[in-house]
Amino acid sequence: MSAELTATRASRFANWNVAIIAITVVVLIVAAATVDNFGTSENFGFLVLDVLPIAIIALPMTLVIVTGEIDLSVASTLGLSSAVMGYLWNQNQPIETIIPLCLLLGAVLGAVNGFFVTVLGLPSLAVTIGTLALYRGLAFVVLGDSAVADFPPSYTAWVTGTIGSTPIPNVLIIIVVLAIVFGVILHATPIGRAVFAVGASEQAARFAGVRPGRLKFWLYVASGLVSGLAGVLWTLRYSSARADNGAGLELAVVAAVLLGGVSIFGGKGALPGVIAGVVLLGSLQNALRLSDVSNEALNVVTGVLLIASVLGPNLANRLKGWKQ
Amino acid sequence: MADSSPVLRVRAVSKSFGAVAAVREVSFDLYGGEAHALVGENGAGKSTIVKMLAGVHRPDAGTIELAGTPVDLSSPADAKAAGIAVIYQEPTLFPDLSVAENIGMGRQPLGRFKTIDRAAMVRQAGQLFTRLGVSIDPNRPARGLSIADQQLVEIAKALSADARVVVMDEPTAALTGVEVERLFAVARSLRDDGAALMFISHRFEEITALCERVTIMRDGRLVSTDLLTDITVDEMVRKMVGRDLGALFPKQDVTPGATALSVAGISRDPVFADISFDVRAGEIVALAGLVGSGRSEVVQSIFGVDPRDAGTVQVGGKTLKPGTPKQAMAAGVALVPEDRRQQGLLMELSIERNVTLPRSRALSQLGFLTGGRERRSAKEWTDRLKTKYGRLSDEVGTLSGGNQQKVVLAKWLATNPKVLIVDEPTRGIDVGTKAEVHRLMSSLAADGVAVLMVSSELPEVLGMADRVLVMREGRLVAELSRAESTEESVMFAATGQEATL
Amino acid sequence: GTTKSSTESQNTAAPATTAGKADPNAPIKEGLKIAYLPKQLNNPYTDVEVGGGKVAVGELKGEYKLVGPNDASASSQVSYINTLIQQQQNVIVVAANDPNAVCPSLNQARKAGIKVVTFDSDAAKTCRDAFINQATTQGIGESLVKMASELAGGSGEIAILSATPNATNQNSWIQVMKTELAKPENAKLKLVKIAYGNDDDQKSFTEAQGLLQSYPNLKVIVSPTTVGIAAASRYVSASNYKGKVAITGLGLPNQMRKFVKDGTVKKFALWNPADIGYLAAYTGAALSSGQITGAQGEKFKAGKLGDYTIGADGEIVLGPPTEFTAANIDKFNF
Amino acid sequence: MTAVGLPAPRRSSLDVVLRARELGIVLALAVLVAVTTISNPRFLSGQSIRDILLNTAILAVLAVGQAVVVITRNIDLSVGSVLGLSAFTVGTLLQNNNLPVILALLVGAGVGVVCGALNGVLVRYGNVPALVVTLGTLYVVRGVTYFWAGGSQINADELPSGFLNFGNATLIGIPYLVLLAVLVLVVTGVVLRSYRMGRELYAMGSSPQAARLAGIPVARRTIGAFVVSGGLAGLAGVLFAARFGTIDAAAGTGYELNVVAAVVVGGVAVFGGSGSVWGAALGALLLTTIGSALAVLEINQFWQQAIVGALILLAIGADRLVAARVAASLKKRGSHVS
Ligand SMILES: Nc1ncnc2c1ncn2[C@@H]1O[C@H](COP(=O)(O)OP(=O)(O)OP(=O)(O)O)[C@@H](O)[C@H]1O
Ligand SMILES: Nc1ncnc2c1ncn2[C@@H]1O[C@H](COP(=O)(O)OP(=O)(O)OP(=O)(O)O)[C@@H](O)[C@H]1O
Ligand SMILES: [Mg+2]
Ligand SMILES: [Mg+2]
Repeated sequence: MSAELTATRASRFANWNVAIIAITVVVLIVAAATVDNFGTSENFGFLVLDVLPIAIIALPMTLVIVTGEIDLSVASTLGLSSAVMGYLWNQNQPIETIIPLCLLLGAVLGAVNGFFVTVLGLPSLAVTIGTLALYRGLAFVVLGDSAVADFPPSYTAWVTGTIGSTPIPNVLIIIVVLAIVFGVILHATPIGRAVFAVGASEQAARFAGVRPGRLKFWLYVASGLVSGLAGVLWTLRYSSARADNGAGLELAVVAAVLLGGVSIFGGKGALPGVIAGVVLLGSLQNALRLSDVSNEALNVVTGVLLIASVLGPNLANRLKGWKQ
Repeated sequence: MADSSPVLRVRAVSKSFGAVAAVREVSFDLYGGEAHALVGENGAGKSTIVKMLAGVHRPDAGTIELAGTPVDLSSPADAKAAGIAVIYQEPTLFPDLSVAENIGMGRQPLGRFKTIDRAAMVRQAGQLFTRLGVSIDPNRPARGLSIADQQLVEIAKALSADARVVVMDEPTAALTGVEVERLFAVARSLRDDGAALMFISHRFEEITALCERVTIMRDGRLVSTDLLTDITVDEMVRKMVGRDLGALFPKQDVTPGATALSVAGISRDPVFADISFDVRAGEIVALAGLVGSGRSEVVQSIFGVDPRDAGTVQVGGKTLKPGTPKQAMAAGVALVPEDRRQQGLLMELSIERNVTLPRSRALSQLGFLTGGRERRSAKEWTDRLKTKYGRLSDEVGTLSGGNQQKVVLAKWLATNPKVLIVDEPTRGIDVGTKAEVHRLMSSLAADGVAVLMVSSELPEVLGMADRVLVMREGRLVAELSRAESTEESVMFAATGQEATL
Repeated sequence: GTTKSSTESQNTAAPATTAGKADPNAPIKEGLKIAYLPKQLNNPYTDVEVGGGKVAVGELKGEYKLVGPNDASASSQVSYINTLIQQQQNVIVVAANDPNAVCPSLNQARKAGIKVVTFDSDAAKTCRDAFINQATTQGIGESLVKMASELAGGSGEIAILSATPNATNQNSWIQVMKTELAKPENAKLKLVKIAYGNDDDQKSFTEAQGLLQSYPNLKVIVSPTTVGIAAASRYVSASNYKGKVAITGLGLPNQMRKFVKDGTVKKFALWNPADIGYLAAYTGAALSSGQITGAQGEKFKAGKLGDYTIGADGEIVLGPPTEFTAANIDKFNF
Repeated sequence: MTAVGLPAPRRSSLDVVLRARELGIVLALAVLVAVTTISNPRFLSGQSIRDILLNTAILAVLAVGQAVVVITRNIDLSVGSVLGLSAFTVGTLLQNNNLPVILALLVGAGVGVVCGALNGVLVRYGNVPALVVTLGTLYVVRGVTYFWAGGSQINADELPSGFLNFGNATLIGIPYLVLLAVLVLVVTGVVLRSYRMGRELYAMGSSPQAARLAGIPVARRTIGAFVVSGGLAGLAGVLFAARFGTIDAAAGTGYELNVVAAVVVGGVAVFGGSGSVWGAALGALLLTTIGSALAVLEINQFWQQAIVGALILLAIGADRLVAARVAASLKKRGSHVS
């Protein structure tokens, strides 16, 4: 039973990873050809800025989901990081200290998740729903209802700006660097091998000398750290620190990761697919908006894609099975 | 006693899993009022037959007839409805539900408005336990029951079904002699009430004690069906194995070297206590005992995947910290665990990843893995063990059981261990592979590796070991030299009573 | 390092200067693309506002467009502004969800030659060309306090049920209300709490409920937002508090008619929201055609509404709010 | 080893554990109410209790449905969106149409049943994990509602007064909404506890593999659980419409996490097989009461969410502790074999 299943699962997975990249490329080409102003360099900049938070948070999220866990608190971590940034700025702290502090805060928040999940052994879905509420609540406690603006223009301009006179947005550097870092860790280091091993079977990984608890703990720290960074970037991009920044982003991130072919049960996934998933969602949204299709359509498209990303390969397999 | 017409007829059924032909054209009949044994080596296809009778698997070919009419058992519900009760090899309880509910599931006594009559349900469970002569609280949850108790609940479940056909897949594997006797008493009364029993066991004394007829399988095929009065145990074994047993254990003689592994007074409450022994380089030491005697826990604790409360473990003179497999691995210990599917392999990952996982750090260059070295190393070791596979990137779950076991062995032999611990190294693998594994262990020992082998198969223990350590209820009760160890002496030590064989 | 105070000194040094000179006689261009970006879609008040805009754009022979997020967040608005820039609109009429967060994008739009008119909720002054103010902040604040005082009979506890905690317009009215309440003639009125319903019907409903529970002696709830006043009225009309607690504030006559008729609400106020959208379109068109630049003192004609003069900081005030009571409510339909 | 008589009938340890779980919530609730009442006696006034119960009613109905799904080791994230669609459907239907309330309830539940069946079929026959399916339908259903609503809103004055009265009217002092929620709770609770069908849901969540071997119709039950969750979400949509009177396409946005939180706080294990709808409903009541109490206690409303979050962590942490205790005690009592 399982032998049959697994045989097809391997190929199905590989197929989907290629398919999602192909679909993304096709969508980009079609959009550039048919949607006015989609292909402009300026729009490229907007597109990159729009997907920035999802893109970077999806990277550690991929690793977390590959180990079979989940982190729903990322958007709240982003919000708390943003709120603390605003608070400290109001306290007249130098931005040069605030930013590292916010990153540190993100890491600590991640460590709290990691503690609950790995040390206490609680289910990550429940834990991170709890911290989702807790961190968002703390963000409101820190900053209340106010919004902090007027961050230093040199910083805000960098986030919204482009490299020199090229049309390449500065933040693309961050995305690319992080993508390479996480991609290499996941696919070309012993840590990455351990991540897949833990996701495939925690017990068997332990029998091979991997320490699943420690690994997951650090992945949660990484997830928190990157979410903290996303909070900083969000704040600088909108030049507005608010407690509700990024609310609801967690589901979009999870959707992008799953769309990228990562199995919610762990053990399977590849970063290129996830990046394609992020780009696909972002560019669809952008193109639909430019063609005056309402936001609603995107909701429907996202949901359908998400289900289709798992259902499609399943059905194809079943059809193949019938033919045989 | 036995009716003249069979209650259930299995007619030329076959079942394949991918490339593995688990059952090939097997036919036999079960008669009411008769206990029918099904024997065969590990992987012969016995459980597959059981699962076809239970509606879990559908035969690829062949039919199953109940009271003369062919039936299509396409789901466990169908089998249940047809009056077939099954005790599976692995207990299948609902850990969150109470024992009484586990027994009553789907057949709960109903009260007013078709609500479940809990009191009656608990009473029924209690009555069943009384009949089996065990004291399990019907109200407690199934979670936390010992394997033996779980098996007893399974038996109670099958009893409660009042079935025409009762199929028991190794129900006694986890039971002690007294409980086996009780089970047999109940089984006999079922039989005398006219039910057809099918009984699977690796213990011939049980088969001769309970059954009237025996069907022997080998490599998925039917060898013969005989009346037990017409066949001796020796004949059964020969038919099962298909060759002389001696060839299976190619033990080479070696002179043991220095002490490689030294275990002193390790304990873990409540599983084992005060275990001390040494294994020297070049030696094969077997750890024998009944299932559940705590052998696996001991070796897992030595390797560090399980904690321990007290005691020290030294490898090559170096003391290992408890609870750190990594350190044990660094010191040259390798553990081939007993449960291949759960502990030994990552079924959904590729062969290559599985083989190289414990060495991913060693194979990396500057901390990076590009895949080439892993692939080469994986290829080298799988080839060395003559593993049959399509591509190295195939999921390991697609391999046959024997080849999976080879992958586990390759995974650990590649770490170049000084101390090799193998827990049930030949469980679920076919005859040919078994011999290969034994040859391999033998030659490793000859090369100076210290081998500690946990095995429930007596012939394997007797055939391979230089020394036999016997455990009973978590304690080391005997140490027998190769000369001293016989089936009788080992069984005596393991059970604490005269062996009935 | 760079701190808030060091940045502030830099910031204040760089006011946005509007280039070019106004030509009061320039003709209004035809075919102007005027896009409305309210705080969020699905809000009846917003619908009335942009409805007026649509009429005006029609009169101006322009192209009307309405976009907006489903959640009242600044980040989604920014994405829409970016899209509008790409689509090369001529005028963006926007109600900012966060005065600062939308700023960089609005300035990017202005750099691309798009005129930015804010309405309903202003953006920072440096990133828009004109702001259509429904009424002077002072006027609204005063009239809210006046109504509350009348309903409370001059003394007692009052509470405010506002929109989101950082809604610019609500906050400035509340500021004025506080100053008014500090005056000796209002000394007996006590503001006990400001609650926020986030312009979400259900949240406002629950908040109203919380207010009444916490303050048993509450006499008046003042809700300076149409969502809040409707929700609060609906709660009170069906509860034991009906007749004991008065509701007032800013509301839409169509939404409030039921509660005025059943006596829950005696009096509330509002300007004509459709006129705001209408005036915004004309202002945008005038800006885009070069008639005005947004500087103080410039004059232009806004269709049926007549002549308007730009005030300080590019503010254009629509006019005084209307008070609605059982006597006059049937004359209004919006 | 000798034969033993029937074990003396005594309180089942399982029941004690379950009861202990719910007892914890009841205790927390009692403390909360006591503290709040001491600081402001009006917290226990009739109107106040009525309001809390009314607010709980909708969340509780959703939580009951969610609990049924979670017990089978699945999850339904689409409930908020389904609630929105149902509320808008009913609102549109009733807009200036005086239909009987019962019809509205049926239509709303019907909308939910369709959504739930879709979820169930995708999970079961599409072999897609429930989290993925329902995250997908969360988006799709919300999108469909927005499409349909097109930015319009249905106001209280467009709804028949009979329907709105249903949202506020009471029977012997208890609001209809609350009665309906209690009815849903009791029926679901009894089915789960005392009917074969209900026990099979627990069995499926406890061990999916064993459930298959036990001949439980897993497909039918899975779909059934999603249909119940969907149907109750649909019903909650009608209650929402009746209670709040104003409906737009955004109704119920973000509810899913609240509902899951209520279920988790209520002691339903996210890995299925244990917990009860009573617990889930209590969880909903506790979360709602916290909200009201914080308002009354004059605690900054900004703390509210943080407290809810901390409470969820506390609840699952405590649950784990209790479970570990029970496991240890069961082990000690041990098998009779050794
Ligand atoms: N679900 C499955 N998928 C793939 N192969 C299977 C599956 N189940 C059994 N097999 C293979 O079928 C063969 C027969 O297995 P089966 O479990 O019937 O053996 P058995 O006689 O019961 O052995 P044992 O004595 O160990 O219980 C083995 O080679 C096994 O690996
Ligand atoms: N889940 C469990 N709960 C309670 N007791 C358990 C559990 N698993 C194992 N045990 C007990 O631990 C003891 C040792 O089991 P262990 O598996 O180590 O035995 P073993 O000698 O290795 O037998 P096997 O041949 O099954 O490997 C037994 O008494 C067993 O009943
Ligand atoms: Mg078997
Ligand atoms: Mg063992």
